[in-house]
Amino acid sequence: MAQLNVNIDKLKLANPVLTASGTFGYGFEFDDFIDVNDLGGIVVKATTEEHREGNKYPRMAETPHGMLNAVGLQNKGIKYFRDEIYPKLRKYSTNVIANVSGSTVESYVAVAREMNQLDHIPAIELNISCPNVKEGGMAFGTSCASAQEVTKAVREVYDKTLIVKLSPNVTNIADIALAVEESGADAVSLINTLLSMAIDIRTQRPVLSTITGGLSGPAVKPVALRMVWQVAQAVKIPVIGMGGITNAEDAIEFLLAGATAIEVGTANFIDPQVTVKIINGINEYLEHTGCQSVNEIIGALKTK
Amino acid sequence: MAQLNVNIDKLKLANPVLTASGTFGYGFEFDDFIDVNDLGGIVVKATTEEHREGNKYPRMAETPHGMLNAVGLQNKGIKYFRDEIYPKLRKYSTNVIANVSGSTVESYVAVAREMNQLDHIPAIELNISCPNVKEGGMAFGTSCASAQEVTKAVREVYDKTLIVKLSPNVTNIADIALAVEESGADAVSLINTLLSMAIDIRTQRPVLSTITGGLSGPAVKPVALRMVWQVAQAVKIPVIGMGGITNAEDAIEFLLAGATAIEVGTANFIDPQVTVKIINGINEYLEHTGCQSVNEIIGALKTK
Amino acid sequence: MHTKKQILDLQVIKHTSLNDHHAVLTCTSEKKLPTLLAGQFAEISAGDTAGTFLRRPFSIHDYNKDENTVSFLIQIKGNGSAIIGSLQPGEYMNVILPLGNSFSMPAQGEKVLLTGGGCGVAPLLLLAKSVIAAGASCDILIGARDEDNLMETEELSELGTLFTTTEDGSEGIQGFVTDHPVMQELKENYSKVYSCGPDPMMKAVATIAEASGVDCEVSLENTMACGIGACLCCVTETTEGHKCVCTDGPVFNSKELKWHN
Amino acid sequence: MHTKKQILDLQVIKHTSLNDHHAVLTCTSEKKLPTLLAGQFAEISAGDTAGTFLRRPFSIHDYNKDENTVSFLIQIKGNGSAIIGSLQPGEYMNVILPLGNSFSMPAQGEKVLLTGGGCGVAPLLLLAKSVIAAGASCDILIGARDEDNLMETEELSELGTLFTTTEDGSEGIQGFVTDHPVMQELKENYSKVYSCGPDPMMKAVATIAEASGVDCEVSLENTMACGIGACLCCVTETTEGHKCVCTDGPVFNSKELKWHN
Ligand SMILES: Cc1cc2nc3c(=O)[nH]c(=O)nc-3n(C[C@H](O)[C@H](O)[C@H](O)COP(=O)(O)OP(=O)(O)OC[C@H]3O[C@@H](n4cnc5c(N)ncnc54)[C@H](O)[C@@H]3O)c2cc1C
Ligand SMILES: Cc1cc2nc3c(=O)[nH]c(=O)nc-3n(C[C@H](O)[C@H](O)[C@H](O)COP(=O)(O)OP(=O)(O)OC[C@H]3O[C@@H](n4cnc5c(N)ncnc54)[C@H](O)[C@@H]3O)c2cc1C
Ligand SMILES: Cc1cc2nc3c(=O)[nH]c(=O)nc-3n(C[C@H](O)[C@H](O)[C@H](O)COP(=O)(O)O)c2cc1C
Ligand SMILES: Cc1cc2nc3c(=O)[nH]c(=O)nc-3n(C[C@H](O)[C@H](O)[C@H](O)COP(=O)(O)O)c2cc1C
Ligand code: FES
Ligand code: FES
Repeated sequence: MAQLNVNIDKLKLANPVLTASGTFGYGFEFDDFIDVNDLGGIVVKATTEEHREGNKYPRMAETPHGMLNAVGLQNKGIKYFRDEIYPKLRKYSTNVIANVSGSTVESYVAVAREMNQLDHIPAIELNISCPNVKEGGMAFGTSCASAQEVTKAVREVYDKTLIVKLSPNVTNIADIALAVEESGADAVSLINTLLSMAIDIRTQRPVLSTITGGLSGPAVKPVALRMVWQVAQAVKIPVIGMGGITNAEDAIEFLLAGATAIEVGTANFIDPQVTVKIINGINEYLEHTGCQSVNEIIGALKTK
Repeated sequence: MAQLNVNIDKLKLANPVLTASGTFGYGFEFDDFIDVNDLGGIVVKATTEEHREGNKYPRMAETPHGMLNAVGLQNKGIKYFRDEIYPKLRKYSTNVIANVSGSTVESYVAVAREMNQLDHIPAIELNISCPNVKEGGMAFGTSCASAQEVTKAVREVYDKTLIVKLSPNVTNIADIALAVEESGADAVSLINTLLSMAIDIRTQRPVLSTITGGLSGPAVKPVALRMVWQVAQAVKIPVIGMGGITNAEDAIEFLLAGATAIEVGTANFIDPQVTVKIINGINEYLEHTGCQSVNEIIGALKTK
Repeated sequence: MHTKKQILDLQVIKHTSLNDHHAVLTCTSEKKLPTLLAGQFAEISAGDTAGTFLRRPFSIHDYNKDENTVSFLIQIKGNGSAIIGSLQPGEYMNVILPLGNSFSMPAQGEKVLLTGGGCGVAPLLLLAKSVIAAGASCDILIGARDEDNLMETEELSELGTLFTTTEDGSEGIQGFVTDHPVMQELKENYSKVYSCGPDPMMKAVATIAEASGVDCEVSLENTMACGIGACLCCVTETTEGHKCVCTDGPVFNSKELKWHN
Repeated sequence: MHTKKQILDLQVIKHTSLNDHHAVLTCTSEKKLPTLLAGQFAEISAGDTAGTFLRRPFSIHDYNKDENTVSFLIQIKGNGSAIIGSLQPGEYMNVILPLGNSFSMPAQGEKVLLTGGGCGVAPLLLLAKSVIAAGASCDILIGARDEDNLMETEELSELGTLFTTTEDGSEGIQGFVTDHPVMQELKENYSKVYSCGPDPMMKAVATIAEASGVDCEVSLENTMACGIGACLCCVTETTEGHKCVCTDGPVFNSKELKWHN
């Protein structure tokens, strides 16, 4: 057994495999299939300041090796999270990371401040990249200035590990990564979904109620990998990579490109046990290539 | 038979199906499979001012429902094109559109000026979006200012239909489209490839010699469709849509989203007869839905 | 009581073609199947082929505990259902089950009406069997485009009186299920109505039931990515806001729903 | 002379498993096959399954004009070759052929040496037959990891003297093909050397041939998207710059190439 543990700032992960927010519920949904504590950690679904009903249905469309979603951050708000969900999350011994979303700087700050009080949440992932909400959301992640503003504001109220989740819908993602690093982020995670669209030619209508939605799954992997590599070259803080990871080979590509950890999203829908298989596959790869520790392959891509 | 003809500025297309530059050679490569004159037109491979050897191999990688390429605009330069290739292209009675590439404003202008002299080339597609060349290329397509600069310069020396091909690797593609419209473009085409990457975990090296390359094929269709829709909402000039179109249904999605014509790229590699099948499929759809003309479905997406 | 969800490779042991676009697949498992309830469904993988990388949801059509078999009634719509629906005896399908809630059971001695449209008959076979096992009884009303699309009539008629409607009148009463006389005297004859089929049909049935003061349970469809409550893609509007069809449903009391138009 | 390229559905009529990861598929076509030359290849569709939406290139292994059959020797490497290589008699594959140039034929009465490594024997069977049909003759030298991976030895030995090498010495001379004594006296015995196999092997053979003043033709592989010269993805470096393996090749005179390291 190779050493799989990695560190993201103060956060210690038993292995580099996390789950992506919005694709793994609160973890409970997967208790029947795996021991969630086997994972490096889980990023639970987005929490906003207020209760949100999310978008109207249809919210999903399948595309070639990808899926579009337009969930729109449906959740019951930070108070409900704190009072009803958080107590249940305490049963997990692995890292439970909250995904914090909002539509104004103040609302991000409000959620982050509450999360800061929750002992059992060692880190938050600041979602400045959700393409499925009208106001705010992705907009914060598409300019350096606004990414900086929200990161700085949250940094002031949040003491633990602050991960900022970046949007791929930008010209230069490395610039945004540098901006949030400067503003106090302890790590960055990427990519969120690619703004996309599908049309039903029979009804001549968009498939999604929101017209556009976010693309995820294997189709986006090549774009995600490129962005992770670019960002890893640019910043000094750890990078968490995601986008289309479906098996251990995919995960290893991201680690080689410079990701310290990875998140698995859409693949959980196809195989609820995929995360555990990925952990085993990474271990096998390390043993096969004679590595003692996963740290030996992180950023080890040979480009010369 | 429904009416399939559409106009792009002064350019009259017998049907809205074109081929995408770099995926259809000079047309000759497909003479064994189809009558190229059945198409609305063909966009031939990129021409630059000077001879270019292109990138080293490997230049190709397959990804889930997508392919990466890193050809790097290999071509023999405008003089060779004018003297050796153009005379052979005269055999086609359909529209032969040249794809003009460069690394400096001057080099784009030089090629456009020569193309302007060639009677049998009724339009050029200005490629300000190639991700596979170090200097220039995509860079022109990723800021409004540079897109505007090169479009204006070419407009001054080019009298016929000027199509500007946009890069999808931007935060706001509609802004770039507006910028080139203002600068005198007669039409825009989109999308070029998405900057991407693939890694061979056995060698721990990038699959492509250039590390990153351009993603095309079905995987990118949802992104392309969203961008075509956004641009069609923003500009008044015609939009030519492409990205992952593989069958008539895909083509119709782009037409509904607002594309006046479409280009077929990667799908030509899988089925060299696909373009003709798409034309037939569009006709069947129109007959089935009781439309007299393809113009009735262009931009007809119902979003209310 | 929570039955643990399982990921299983089921082996098809029987493929019964009902007409040119519907088949019943009877499957068995090496492992003992978990208890399956009427109204529950499975997420079935169609393999990683063109445009079918996500699983597809299908109702439990029948379940035999003693023989350890489960069956699905598959309507061939697109690629996914075509691949699943053409599996032959000996071949395998990967499934996750049991998923979703289930129809509530009538009390002993009650009589209920089961209504189905098209391939909406899928969950009614196990429902009828369960109703009988609960000591209640049922009549069954199914409708379809034409005679050819009235399915599982033999099996269903053994479990209760079977009424049929067809749009073209080729069998039973001509019209929709709601045109059938039994729909006029719900209150008189039934303690509850169950419905599964196209939305407009369920809506029409529910409207009549509600007007007659009879409880109505409907089984909804929705586009699903996960089937286990993780993605929130499959919501429907209810009086308590958005609820997931895959976990809060697929069975809802019609009064809970804010039907979309 | 240009033979028109065709898109055909070939029916597999024979599947011969050579070892656990190589098979020969013999196929026929309803339409008359175009003339196929030694060294040419086909682009074969593996269907639109996971990671195989592009076609895969495979050499013409054998071609029988009278019987209207073509065969391919398939090494199972990844998904695409696994799907194609497991096609059974009666099943179909969609192909584009003939693609690429071909080996040049020796003059009547000449004697040539064919060298192959691993599944590089694929084009050698038709090459040997063509050499004989041209009134010339050949010796054949093939190498592999072990005995089990020396393929088509019976067929080849009927067409010329067959020499073999294996890395583990389980059959023939131990070592690489270039360790075989026939490679020491090329000039004396052969007017030309042909080679197909892994790059390092072809390079070693070509180096010896060039040093001996004997012409050497090699058949290259490369990653291909189209196979018809449209994408420019398959270039190799030559003395005249980048050339496409799919149209300018796959057969090159070794002197034209700037071998990559
Ligand atoms: C809880 C539940 C139980 C179901 N039970 C059955 C059953 O017992 N028998 C049966 O034949 N069908 C059943 N369905 C419907 C079945 O899931 C779809 O017909 C199937 O997923 C279509 O897949 P496809 O690949 O063939 O079609 P696609 O090519 O994916 O789509 C074809 C058409 O079907 C629609 N569609 C796709 N996926 C779904 C979906 N998940 N739900 C609804 N519509 C969809 C698409 O919008 C499209 O118009 C059920 C659906 C749900 C949600
Ligand atoms: C002109 C030509 C003739 C060929 N003739 C034969 C033949 O007769 N018999 C035979 O067994 N094989 C032949 N090959 C190689 C064959 O095309 C590849 O093994 C096959 O495409 C691999 O596909 P896959 O899906 O199984 O593997 P993949 O999963 O795609 O890849 C497995 C490995 O093979 C490599 N590979 C993938 N595609 C190609 C390609 N087009 N060329 C080279 N390497 C590739 C990948 O980089 C990877 O390392 C030939 C290749 C060329 C270019
Ligand atoms: C159904 C769905 C819901 C999602 N919800 C969220 C969310 O609430 N917050 C967030 O930051 N990302 C959300 N995402 C994005 C994922 O976390 C992830 O960034 C993206 O899906 C790419 O990874 P994948 O390709 O592995 O799925 C969601 C994705 C999907 C598919
Ligand atoms: C192999 C290859 C070469 C290409 N070369 C060019 C080019 O020279 N000029 C250009 O403007 N676009 C080029 N493109 C981009 C295509 O024209 C098209 O924009 C893109 O592939 C998206 O369409 P598709 O998904 O249908 O292939 C190339 C694409 C491929 C796959
Ligand atoms: S399908 Fe994912 S929550 Fe219902
Ligand atoms: S494979 Fe496309 S040019 Fe050779």
